[in-house]
Amino acid sequence: MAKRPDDFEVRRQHLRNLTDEELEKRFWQLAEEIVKPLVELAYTHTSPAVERSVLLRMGFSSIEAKAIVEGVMKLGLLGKGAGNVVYRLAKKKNIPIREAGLLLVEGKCWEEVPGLFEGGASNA
Amino acid sequence: MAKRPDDFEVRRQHLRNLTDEELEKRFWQLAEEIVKPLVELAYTHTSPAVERSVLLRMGFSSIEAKAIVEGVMKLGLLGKGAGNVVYRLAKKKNIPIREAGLLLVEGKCWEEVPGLFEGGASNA
Amino acid sequence: MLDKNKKLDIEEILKDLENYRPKRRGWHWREDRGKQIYGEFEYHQASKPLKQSIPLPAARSFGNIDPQPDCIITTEIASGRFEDDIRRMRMAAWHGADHIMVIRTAGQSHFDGLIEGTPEGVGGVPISRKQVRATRKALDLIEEEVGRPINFHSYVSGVAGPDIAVMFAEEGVNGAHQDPQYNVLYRNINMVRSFVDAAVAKKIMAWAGMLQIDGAHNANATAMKAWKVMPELMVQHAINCAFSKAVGMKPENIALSTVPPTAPPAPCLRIDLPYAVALRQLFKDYKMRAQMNTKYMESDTREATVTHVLNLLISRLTSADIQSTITPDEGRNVPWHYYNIQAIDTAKQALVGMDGLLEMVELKKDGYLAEKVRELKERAVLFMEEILEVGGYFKAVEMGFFVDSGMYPERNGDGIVRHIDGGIGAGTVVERDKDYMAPVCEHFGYNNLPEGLEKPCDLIDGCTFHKPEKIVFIDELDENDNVYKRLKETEHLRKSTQIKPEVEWTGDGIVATTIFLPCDEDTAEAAALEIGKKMGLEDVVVIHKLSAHPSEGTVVEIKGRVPFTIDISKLSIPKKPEVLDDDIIRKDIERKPMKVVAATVGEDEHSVGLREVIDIKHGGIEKYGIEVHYLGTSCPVEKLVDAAIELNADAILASTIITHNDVHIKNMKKLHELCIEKGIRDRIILAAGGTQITDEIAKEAGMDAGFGRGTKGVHVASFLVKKRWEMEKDINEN
Amino acid sequence: MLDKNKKLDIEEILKDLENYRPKRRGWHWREDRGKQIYGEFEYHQASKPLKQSIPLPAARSFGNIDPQPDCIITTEIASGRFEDDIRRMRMAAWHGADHIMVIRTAGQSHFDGLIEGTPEGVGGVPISRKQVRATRKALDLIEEEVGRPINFHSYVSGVAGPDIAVMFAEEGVNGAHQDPQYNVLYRNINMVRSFVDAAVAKKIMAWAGMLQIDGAHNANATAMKAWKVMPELMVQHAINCAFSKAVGMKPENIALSTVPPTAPPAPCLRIDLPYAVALRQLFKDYKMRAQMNTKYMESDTREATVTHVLNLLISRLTSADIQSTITPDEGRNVPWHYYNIQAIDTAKQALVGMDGLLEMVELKKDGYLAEKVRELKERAVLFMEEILEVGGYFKAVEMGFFVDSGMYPERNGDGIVRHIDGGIGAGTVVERDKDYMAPVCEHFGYNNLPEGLEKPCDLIDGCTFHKPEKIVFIDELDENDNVYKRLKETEHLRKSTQIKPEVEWTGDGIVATTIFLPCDEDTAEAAALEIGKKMGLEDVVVIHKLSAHPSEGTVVEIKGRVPFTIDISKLSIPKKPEVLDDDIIRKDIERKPMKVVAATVGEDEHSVGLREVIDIKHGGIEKYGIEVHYLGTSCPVEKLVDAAIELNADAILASTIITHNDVHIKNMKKLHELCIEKGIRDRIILAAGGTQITDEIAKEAGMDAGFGRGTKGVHVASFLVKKRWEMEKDINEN
Repeated sequence: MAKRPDDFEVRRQHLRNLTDEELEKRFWQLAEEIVKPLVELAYTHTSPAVERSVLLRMGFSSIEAKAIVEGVMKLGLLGKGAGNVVYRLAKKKNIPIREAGLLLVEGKCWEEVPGLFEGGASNA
Repeated sequence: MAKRPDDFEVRRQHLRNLTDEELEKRFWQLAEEIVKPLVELAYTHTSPAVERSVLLRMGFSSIEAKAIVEGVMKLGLLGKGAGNVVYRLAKKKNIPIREAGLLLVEGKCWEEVPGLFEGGASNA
Repeated sequence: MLDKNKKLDIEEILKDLENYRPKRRGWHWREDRGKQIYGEFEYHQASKPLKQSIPLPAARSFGNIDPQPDCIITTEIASGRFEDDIRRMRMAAWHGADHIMVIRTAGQSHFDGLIEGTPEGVGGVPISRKQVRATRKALDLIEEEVGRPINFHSYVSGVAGPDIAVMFAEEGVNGAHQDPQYNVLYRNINMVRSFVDAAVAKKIMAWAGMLQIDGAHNANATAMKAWKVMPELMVQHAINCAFSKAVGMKPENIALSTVPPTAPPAPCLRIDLPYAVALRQLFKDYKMRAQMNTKYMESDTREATVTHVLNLLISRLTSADIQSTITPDEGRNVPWHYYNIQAIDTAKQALVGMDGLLEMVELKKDGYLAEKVRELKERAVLFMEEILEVGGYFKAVEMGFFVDSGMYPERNGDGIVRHIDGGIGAGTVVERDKDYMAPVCEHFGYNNLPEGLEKPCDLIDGCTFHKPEKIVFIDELDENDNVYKRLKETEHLRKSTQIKPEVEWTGDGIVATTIFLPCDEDTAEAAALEIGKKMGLEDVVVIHKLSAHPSEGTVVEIKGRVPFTIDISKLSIPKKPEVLDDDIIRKDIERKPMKVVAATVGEDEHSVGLREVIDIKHGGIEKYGIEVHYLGTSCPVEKLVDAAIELNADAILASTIITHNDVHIKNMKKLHELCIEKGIRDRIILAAGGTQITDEIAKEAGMDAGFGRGTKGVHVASFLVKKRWEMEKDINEN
Repeated sequence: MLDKNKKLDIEEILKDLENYRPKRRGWHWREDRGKQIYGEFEYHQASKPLKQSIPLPAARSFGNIDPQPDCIITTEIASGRFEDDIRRMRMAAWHGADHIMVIRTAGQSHFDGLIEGTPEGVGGVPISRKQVRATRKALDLIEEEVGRPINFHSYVSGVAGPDIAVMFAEEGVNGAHQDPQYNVLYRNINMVRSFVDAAVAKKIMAWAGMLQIDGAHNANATAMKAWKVMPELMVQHAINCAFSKAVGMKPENIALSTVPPTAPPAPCLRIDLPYAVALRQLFKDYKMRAQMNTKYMESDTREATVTHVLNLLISRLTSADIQSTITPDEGRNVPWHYYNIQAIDTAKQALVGMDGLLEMVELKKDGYLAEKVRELKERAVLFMEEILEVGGYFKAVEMGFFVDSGMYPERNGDGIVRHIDGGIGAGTVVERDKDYMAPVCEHFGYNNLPEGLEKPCDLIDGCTFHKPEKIVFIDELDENDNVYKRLKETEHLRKSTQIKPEVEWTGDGIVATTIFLPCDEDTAEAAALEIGKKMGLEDVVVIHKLSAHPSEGTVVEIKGRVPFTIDISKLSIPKKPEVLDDDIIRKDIERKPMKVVAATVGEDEHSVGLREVIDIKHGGIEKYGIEVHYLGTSCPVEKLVDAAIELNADAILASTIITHNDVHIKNMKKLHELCIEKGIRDRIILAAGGTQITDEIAKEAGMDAGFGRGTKGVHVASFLVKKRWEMEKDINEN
């Protein structure tokens, strides 16, 4: 930002007549306004770390989770959810979740993955 | 002093209605009352240290002052003032003060000292 | 249950770790906060006593009370080796810390995933599952030992925030720093990634009941003039609070990390107090983690301590839910064991000393303070207005709004600039598709789950939050860099009678020496290094120096390693006096009365120690029926002996503290010789006491016994009775 | 005028002492008290700056300001050898002390007369004329050096009070303790004698404009529970104030010696503050000498420091005309040089930090504080009422009214009892006869002087107060125990290139070592002694220990003597970088522009040091026209080198502070090697900086230079220019 002298007295004119309560209310309103788009962004997006955290919660180790997420990313399917990939593979092959994930960790079955989401697989 | 429980609440009854100012005034009145006889005592008495301090101020060393005061005490003349003794000796012999004192330090002329205060020597 | 007389057995902690589950989850505040009675004092800002603890040294004069303040006390520990840190945590807990914050190894925030195993850390500890679990397991034992739950805390940030949050939730970590702004500004992690990750991490933390601390205080440490960023700090706090709340955290689990920005010689209270007040007013629904100033710390631990007490004054003049501590050696090295203890003791001491301060003083409602508070708030509001004006948070960061060294709205043009498509992890965030799904609980954001589920993880027969047995534990990945290897290296110290000094790690051998040299700084520094070498120290380094005067002298502190170990089995440790049973003493005095004369000898007016040993009220020897004639202070030795003869006393107790030119020794010798001279030495017991007296010193000086610091009536009474038995036996035999 | 780079020449001070006269008489308060500007801060409770001084370490971050508080700061010095104390006074003055209090040797108060010569003292210094004159002479020089008058202070008590008062008045001593009650209660001097002597002494002190401090604080140190004697202390203060005023002292020259009676873990503010407020209300016409608590000091200097800051808080919440300091090592030994400095720095730091506190907070007018204040006053009034009831002060002392451990009117029966015809000097007081006469000035009491004198000493042609040439100076009385003999013994250290550590006396050789041992207290103590011996120390003694945990560890501090000296002529003292003239640097950059890339490397967010070296605002290298490309914090070494290549930079400046596992060294080596690898090493200058960097370390790691703490832009710019010259020369030659 460019240098600027302290023009507080000029800038504060619209605040000077606020009561303390009004000022505090304004403070929080502004804060909420600033974070609103950030919360929205987080709500609608995901990341490798987010997906790893899903896999961890599904009972995979960090090493396994990392391998699966990397595979999913390679296929451009992170937007489906890495946990979703494992879940669908398990369903499709009718094997336990962990078994399905480990197949992927071992580099197996990746060719089947894209198909999991074709043909209206959504909301399966 | 004998042991005594904290009877503050009982004792303070006569103080409780005093204003802070009155209480402080009382505090200082009591203090002055306590020290009054002590000041009086000091006004009317002397001590070896007091007399040495006189001799120091008259230009004697601490060793000289000590010797003179001890001699004066031996003669029971401390109540005259050790400085007074030296002063009168000097006057009597018409020698400088310091010379007179040193004579005493050397153990000389002590026999003349009692005489300095006989025969209405007071207020000489 | 731990035995306080036995060290933590690290191997035992590591055993069967794969099956260990933490005892509890969530944050724990101190219990019974408010009024507490400790000893003869009432405290108004205290909490429940500890079951076992180490009181402040001065507690000796107050019945060894150890009042615990109302707020949590934090200590930060992370030497790079968790197995050493665990021991330090135990020490910290005994001194009153119940929030242990573990710093991560340098660079961990750029590690895309979890670290596993137990590699050695640099500038901190690798926060791996194994390390966390072992630490939590040890803390579960330690909290039982001291009788108060201990909060374990680390960092949920970097490019693996959500991963770490899950692991922390699983492993019973109780609190964590989480603030996406920290990633952005100080770790150069892509900002989009940071906020996306943060939402998920925070949701998980919320489920685990973790307390969250934000990262705003870092702006203090980074800004050139820390007091200029106060308006910005309030904005950073607000952004993290509002964001956290929006993703599901309860305000009472959200803490602000706040630091008094200045330190003396600045007139710091005048700057720091308005800021502290403004924060407490604006953020009244949130918790305050009051941190101590680090920004202006030099190598002088005294100076740091004084500044920290002034920080604690701010806490007491406003409020603190958590009082964090900074070790006073942080300006010179990675904290050492005993400086953690010092920092904790300083917090405890100052907080307890200022107990109830606001009952006596109040903050002025008008004038300078109120005006400054208002001004800070307005500046913060203006800051946020401009963020929105320029197009929101990301735009503001791109324009370098943050950590500018001007006091907003003043701008100095030196803020930290980050770009939306820059930084670590840029381009890794993707939009969730319509059919995005995550079959786990506590997941934040869009989740296209099938309808009718009770909870998401029913889809997969339970996630680790509901079926912790599903957690996969990785032991070690690196066969060279791990805790077993390190333990092997110190086995000779841990499992033998050999010991070595340490400050961070078992057997590191470091000691510190303070040397005053009557010369200028440069010469003193060189001379001190030379002295260290001559003392046999290795790797001697100057860690502090302070000029007393440009030519008259300089104090230098050096550290170095001792190259040897000490065999404790070969040390002659003075035996603790064996104490007789109270009843036995009493009966023996009934059998045959005992009379004692006592005084402080020489020019010594310090009678407290002696009076405590005598006085019935203090459990002194009078309580056993021993008749004591106390002759007062500065008593000539002759008088003491004369009184003993006159009263036909059985013993003389002489107290002395002045050590100058060994006056205490001369007095003891004189006492002994005078008793010989007067012909009573063979029938009188002579004992001396004082802070500088030991049994050895006293006996050498002719006494029958000597008593040092910490002596109680029972020690002296036991000695008197036993010594009389001995003398009776001698008489009977002769 | 002293040269700050030369030590005080004690022989020079002693020379011609018989003819030395002090420069001034009377007490000196600090000047220009109130508002002061230091650097960019305004202070409201400060005073005139010193001409030369040593600021607090943290001043480094604030333009090296050294704000002086409004109140006098006291330090107590008395090692037994005044010739060593004088050097310590100079150090103390440079740190901000302007009240030097000299403790008397043990037993001097029972010495009936003046001590002469310069014998060595025990527990203090013999207050002889020679010692006083030499000290005042040195202080006269030192006060000129620092630019502020220094008050010299000792004791007018014992059985030679009037003698000492005269000598002090003659020798320019500026302040003294004088309180007959002290003699009576703690020195067992006959009470009649004490009051008679005191009146004369006080009158003389009044003439000399000396500030008087009373002795009430001793009741704190003596009473078992110091907070119980608060009402009595107020009575003692009142008696000495009223007595002093009655014999002719001005209230503004009468100071109360007041100490906060408690310390943590007691809730000390709640006890100490009401007491402090009550005193300031009752004694508003008098001065407050705020002393620090000594009563509850243990061997822990950290604990003492924290308690003292709380004491300073009391001073700032009420007032202090004189802030006395207690060295934090007083609980373990006779104070050492550097602990005097520590205590002074603590006072200065805390007072400046709390500057203007009462502008922001106020004492509550109602409730607990006000009630306690009132209660204390009433208790004191009741105490005095009972003194009068029983027949006055002497009777009260005979009945043991004083230093009873009950809070008056509670009585515990353990007060100090003295009899009117008992004690030292009993029976020596005689009534002045009608013809009593003392032909000197400023004599208190009945004096049968001839009428018509202008002043009493006209009778004898002037007393020493008017003709100081009459003062008789005694040099030495003891041919073995004197300063010349002692100086002879240390001549080899003072007049050669040999130096030795010291803490009290030239060449005492004492150093202190802090050792943490992973074991219980008893073992640790024995092991620490053993370690001290193995380090070659002699007379090793444990001076402090603190348990970190009953079995996990103990910190032990030992002291011992090093048996060797260091020849400073053989030390390799890193040369101060020779700095080029600003103009020369600027011209050389004009001649040929210079481009530099800079960053903190590794995982280091601490950029302040580097930014100060760069920034034009801080006198950094930019001000010479050097073009700096700052790459920020935590910069990878690769990035730094790439940027240097891209920009064709002349130099790389890398800053690093983390020392853990020698990361800083690894990073420097990496930088050097990468430059070789990329083929630019021979044409690029590499420099590293950081708190743990030295030129030596950096060069070993492949840099061209290293810069440590305290580096300024001019140092780096000078190096860069000179190095470029060198490289140009090399190129020309090849």
